[in-house]
Order: sequence, then C-alpha cells, then structure tokens
Amino acid sequence: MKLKIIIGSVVIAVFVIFGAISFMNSNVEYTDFAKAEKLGKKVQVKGAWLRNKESQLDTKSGQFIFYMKDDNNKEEKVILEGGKPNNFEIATSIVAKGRYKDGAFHASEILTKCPSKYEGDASAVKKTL
Amino acid sequence: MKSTTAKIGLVLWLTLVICAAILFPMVPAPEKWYEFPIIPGLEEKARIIFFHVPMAWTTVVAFVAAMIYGIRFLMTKNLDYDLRSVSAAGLGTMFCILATVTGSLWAKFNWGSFWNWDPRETSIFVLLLIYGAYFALRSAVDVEEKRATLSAVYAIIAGVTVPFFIFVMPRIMTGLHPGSKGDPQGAGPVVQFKMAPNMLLVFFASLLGFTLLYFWLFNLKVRSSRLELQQQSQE
Amino acid sequence: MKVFSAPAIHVFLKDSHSEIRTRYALNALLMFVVTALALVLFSVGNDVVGTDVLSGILWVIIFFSGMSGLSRTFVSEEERGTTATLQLIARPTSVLLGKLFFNFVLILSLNVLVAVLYIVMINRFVILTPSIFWATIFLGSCALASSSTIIAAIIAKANTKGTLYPVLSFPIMLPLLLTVMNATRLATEGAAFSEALGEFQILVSYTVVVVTISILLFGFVWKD
Amino acid sequence: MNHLTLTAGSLKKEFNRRVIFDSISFTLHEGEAFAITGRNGSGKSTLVKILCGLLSPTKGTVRVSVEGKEVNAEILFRHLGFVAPYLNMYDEFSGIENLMLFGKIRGLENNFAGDAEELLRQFNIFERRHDEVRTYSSGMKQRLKFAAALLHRPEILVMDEPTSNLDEEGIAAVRSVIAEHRRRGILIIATNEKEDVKYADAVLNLDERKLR
Repeated sequence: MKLKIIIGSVVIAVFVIFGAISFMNSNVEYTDFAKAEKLGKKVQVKGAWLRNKESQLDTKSGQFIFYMKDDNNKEEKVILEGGKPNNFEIATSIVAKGRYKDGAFHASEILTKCPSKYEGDASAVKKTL
Repeated sequence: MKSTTAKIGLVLWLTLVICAAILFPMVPAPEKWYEFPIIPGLEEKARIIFFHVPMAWTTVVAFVAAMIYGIRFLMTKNLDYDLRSVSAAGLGTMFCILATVTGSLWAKFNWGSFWNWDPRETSIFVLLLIYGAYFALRSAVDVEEKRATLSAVYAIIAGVTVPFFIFVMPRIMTGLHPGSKGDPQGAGPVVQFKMAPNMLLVFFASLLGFTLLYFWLFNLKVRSSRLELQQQSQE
Repeated sequence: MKVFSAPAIHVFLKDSHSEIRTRYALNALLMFVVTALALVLFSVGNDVVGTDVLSGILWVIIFFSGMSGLSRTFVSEEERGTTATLQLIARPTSVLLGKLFFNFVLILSLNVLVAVLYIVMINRFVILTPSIFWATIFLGSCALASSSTIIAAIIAKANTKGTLYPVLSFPIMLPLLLTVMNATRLATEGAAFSEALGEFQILVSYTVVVVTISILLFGFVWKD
Repeated sequence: MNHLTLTAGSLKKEFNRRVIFDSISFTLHEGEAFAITGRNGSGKSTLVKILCGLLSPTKGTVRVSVEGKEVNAEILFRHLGFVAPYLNMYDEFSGIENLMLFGKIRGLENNFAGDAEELLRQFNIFERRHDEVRTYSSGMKQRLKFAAALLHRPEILVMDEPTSNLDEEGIAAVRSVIAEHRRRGILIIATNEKEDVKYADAVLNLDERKLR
C-alpha cells in the first residue's frame, strides 16, 4: 500500500513536470513580418496600425482587413478572423497572433495595447495558482 | 496563536500594514522612505495590491490546507481532520469571494469592465467553482463518514488538476494583469516581483499578516465547530 | 500481471455486454448528440461563424453529451444494487480499470460520430490538418474518460446524482477542454503537426496524472 | 490445526457519529459456525459487511489468515462467499450468464462451467438457467445468490438472513449447505431464525453485546 502511494506520487510529479515543459516552450514566438513570412508557423508580431491605409470589415466572410507596420517598418496586409478588436482605435500599439499565408498575415487574434492597460506596476502576484 | 500577546501583535501588525498601504503618499519621484513611486495608468489604484493579492494568496493556502487535511482524514479516518478540512475550505471560499469582488471592482475602474477573462481572473473563477463543487458534493451526502471521504477525494483530484491550469491558461488567453506588459511571460499566473523596495516590503508584510490572520480564523472556526458538535451530542 | 489485468477486461466485457442489452447510456448519448447538433445547425443557420467559435461549440457538444452518458457506469451499478456484488468478486483497481476502458470506448465512438457529423453538416468547419484533428479526438477521449470515470464513481455515492455531475466535473475538465479546443483550432488553421505537440503533451500528462490519482483514491470511494 | 482463522479485533462502527456497536472481538477457526443475532437495527448487517470487507470499520480490524498466511484485505474476496438480501445479481443477464461472469471476473482458473451447472442443479434453478434474472421470483434469486457465493469454493461463507424468501425445499438446500460448509471452513450467519442459530458453535447477540 505504501509502495503504491510512493510510485503513484512519483508518476504524478513526473507527468506534471512533463506537462509543464510544454508550457515552457509553447509560447508563441515574437518576431517580425520578414521572419513570419519565412517560418510560416504561428507567431506574434508587434507593430502599429497604419491609419492612413484602408481598413475594412468584410461582413460576408466575417473578416477584418487592415494594414500594419512592424517594428522594422515593414508593412503587411493583415486579415483577422472576426470583427474589429476592442479599443482598436485608441491602441498605441498592437500585437497580431497568427501565421503568414498567401501574401497576407492571417491573424487569429489581435491584442491591443492601451496605455491604461499595460503600464502597470509590474508586480501583481494575483495568485500563485 | 494561543497567547493573547500573539493576537494583539497580529492586530497591531495588520493595523500598521493597512495604514501604510493606504496613507503612504504616491509621488512621481520618491525621495523619502515612505513615499511610493507613482505608476502611470494605475496611480492610487495600485494600492489594491496590498489587499487583493494577499486575499488571493490566502484562498490558495486554504485550498492546500483543505487538501492536506483531506489526505490525513483518508489515512486516519479521524473525523476531526474532516472538520478541519471543511473549516479550511469554508474560510478559503470567503477569501476567494473577497478576492474576486475586490479584483472585479478594480477591473471596472482600470480595464473598463467587471470581468475580462484574463488568465488570473479565470483561475480564480475556477478555484471558486472548485470550492462550490466541494460544498455541493458535501450537501449531497447524508452519512458523515461517507461525506468526509468523498469530499476529501474530490479535493485531492481537484488539487492535482490545478497545475494544468497554469500550463493551459497562458496558451489560450491574453493577459491584462499588471505585470503582463503584453509579453508572454507576464501572461502566466506566476509573476516576477518588480516593485519599489518599500512597496515590496509593505506587500510582503501584508502577505504575512493575511496568512497569519487566516490561521487565526481557521483555529477559531475549528474550535467553534468542535463545540457545536459537542453540544449536539449532548442534546 | 495476468491476474491483475484479466478481471479488468472481464469487467469491461460485462459492461459492454450489459450496455448492448439495456442501452442505458447509448440511447441518452445518441439523443443528446442529435438534439445538440440540430440546435447548433438551427442557430448557426447561414450566418458566418468563425472557425474558433465552431471548434469551441464542437467540444461543448461533446462535453455535455458525455455528461449525459458517462456517469451511467457507476450510477447504474448503484441503482441496481450490484455494487456490493462487484466488490465481492474483484479488486477495486480491476473495477476502476474496466470501467475506465468502457468509458473510453464509449466516449471515443461518440466523439468520432460527433466529429464526422459536425464536419459533414457544417460547411464552414474545414479541417486543414486532419492529423492534428484526429489525434486531438483520440487523446481528448482518453483525457475525458479518465476524469469522468472517477467523478462518476464519486457521484454514484451521493444523493443527487444527475445534477451534481456537471458541477463536479466542469472545474476538473476545464484545462483539458481548453486544450482540446485550442488543438482543434490549430487543426482548422492548417498548422503543422509539430505545432500541436505541446497540446498533446498536456493531454497525455493530464490523462496519466488523473488515472494515477484515481487508482490511488478509488478504493476509498468504492468501499463505503 | 489452525489452517484458517478469522479474527475480529475490537470492531467499532459509527454512522453520523452514532455508535452502532463497539469493542466487538472474536476469533473463529476452521470448522466453526458463528451466529450473529439481534433486533432489527442492531447492526447485524453492518457487522457482516465489515467482516466481508464491504464496509470499513470506524475502529478495529478484521484479519483473515489462510494456511497460516495473512490475507491482504484487497484479495479477501477470493476466500469469501457472501449471501445477503441486499446483494443483487445482474438483471439483464440469465442465471448461468451471471455465474459465468462472476467466474471470469474473479479470474478463476479451473473449468468452472461444470461447477456452475452443478450448483444450479443443487439449488433447483437449472431449468430456468437461460432466463433473464429479472424474470426470476425473489426465492429463485436467493437460490442464485447461493450458487454465486459457492462458485469459487470459498473457505469462509457469510450469510445474512439466508432463508429469507425461500420455500421449504429451498430452506432444506440451505441447511445442507450449512451442514457441509461447517465441516470444511468458517461459517458466519446473521439471523434471527432459531433453527439456524441451533447450528452455531457460538452466538453473538448484538442486543447484549457479548459472546454466549
């Protein structure tokens, strides 16, 4: 009985760590458009929305299309699956998560960085959970 | 926490911490030891960290306590451990609700809505669900011994699945919490301590104070539950 | 090993045989799947819905269909008063493993059915990487079966069995549901198989951890 | 000649902190029959369930040793046969299917199909062996339970109200089982039937809480 508990605990610990490893190297890589084009896999690109270029919401296909400039000033067409993100207008910078495909960056998610949201005290340990 | 001195000490400690947390001024360029740096975008709202975070921490401590007493019950079949397990979980639920409410009020003012499904909001929501399920299960079993066994087993199973939230959450959601800075590291539930040294000190003092307060309350709850039981058996 | 595993297999065979005769779980499961799919089709209609939402809905259907059927394994023993009978002929671990395997087969066939119907009926749900999708269905079934079995064992001993099941299982299953939804999304985005490895790693370790803890704790639940 | 012993060491059981019984101790050896009596609600069934390992006691232990070696509680069921009104068979299977199922799940190695048929004959339900158990009368179900309990030739036979629901002929069959089993193993009967108590070497009356 004792032995069973010890073996069980070891197995649980090992596999929790095994799961945790996937967390460590799973974060979607931060990169720029040039590299995204080359890799073709899911990445995050930080940049700014080009307000002077056209942006439109295609209600038929449910896509939001706009142009974005990354930190190396490379411009790219971004196609977002879904509507216009929240706070898109007031965002100082945006992060697009997605992959490069057929001449455009297909984003599955857009994070908007608003001044009030992110410049925090960089400290909240909300919980250790 | 048996002697009166310890109790008075804790009360004094918490009073000092709360005073410091509320009264210390926030200035753009701190010079004196008691001045906190002002954080753009948060300003006075940053003070929540001294209360909200320790509460959230305490619910986690309570959950671990409930789980450990559950394990000890299963090993000994002594119903007193079950009583401690419930007491721990009951207080944990209270702190969990407090942390959720304070956090969500703060979110309304800082992020514009009460609830944003940020990873840490989601994890506290899940913890609330686990506590809820724990008590729902308890109320559905009549025989005390069986109730104790089943709820202990449930607490342990919930406990081993909790680490998976830590791995899963940041993959799915984006973080809003201060500390996230939009970087993937900060989106996780575990956060680095980047704080002014005096804030850090008050913060840890508060963490310690809340933890001790929890154990004091826990002690009281266990003793009152035991008395209730005694009274019931005498009737 | 022979003594250890043979009884579990016979517990599984007994349950399958019994299920074929009585259709306790099967009928409920099938009806639920059909109803839920029909409702989704009605509400989606010709509207354009993102694949994100669609892969979410798929697992919502699977989760709730599972709810209606998976708890039967232990609840039916308790209702028929055969729990003590089974306790007297097999070790707790054999019973657990037999029931676990039964639930796994049940949920896997349900998932394959739901997935096929879903792909056929909803045109916008296109799987670009079938390898990820089917691996998710398989590993997701393992993970769902593992947690639903031990929760079912707990529920069977409580008074209000039906309503309690979703309440107890949701917080336990949430990490796995989020993972399978994410993996399904990867499959619809056309990700390479290697991109989903992290998700699979989580599903595998979740299954192993839950099964191990179930083996350790099942004895306490099984014997009053 | 202590090949087989069953020792109950200061057993105590509580439900909702109410004591059902306390400090029950006894030792049984091969060839002994033991009766447990007491009013309804005195804890007969509870004690019997604890002896079989179906319930865990609040305090105390049940130790069984076969051929001098102590049996692990997890595999006690291999040495034990149990008959009780609250022990149900699988309704959707026939009588013979139930027996075959039990043999397989138990992992019996010898060819038990013959034994199963023999037992069905012994309890006079052989004719209906292919009918589903749900169609059986309560007496027939009770007979099937005896067949199931004896299939693996247990050393210890525990019976709770063995003659309930049985007719004259059934009772006679049970009596012959009792007579035969007390020669080769340990027999425990929880009953209030004076006829059954007569066979016992020792009687535990739970109303008086002592061995007589």
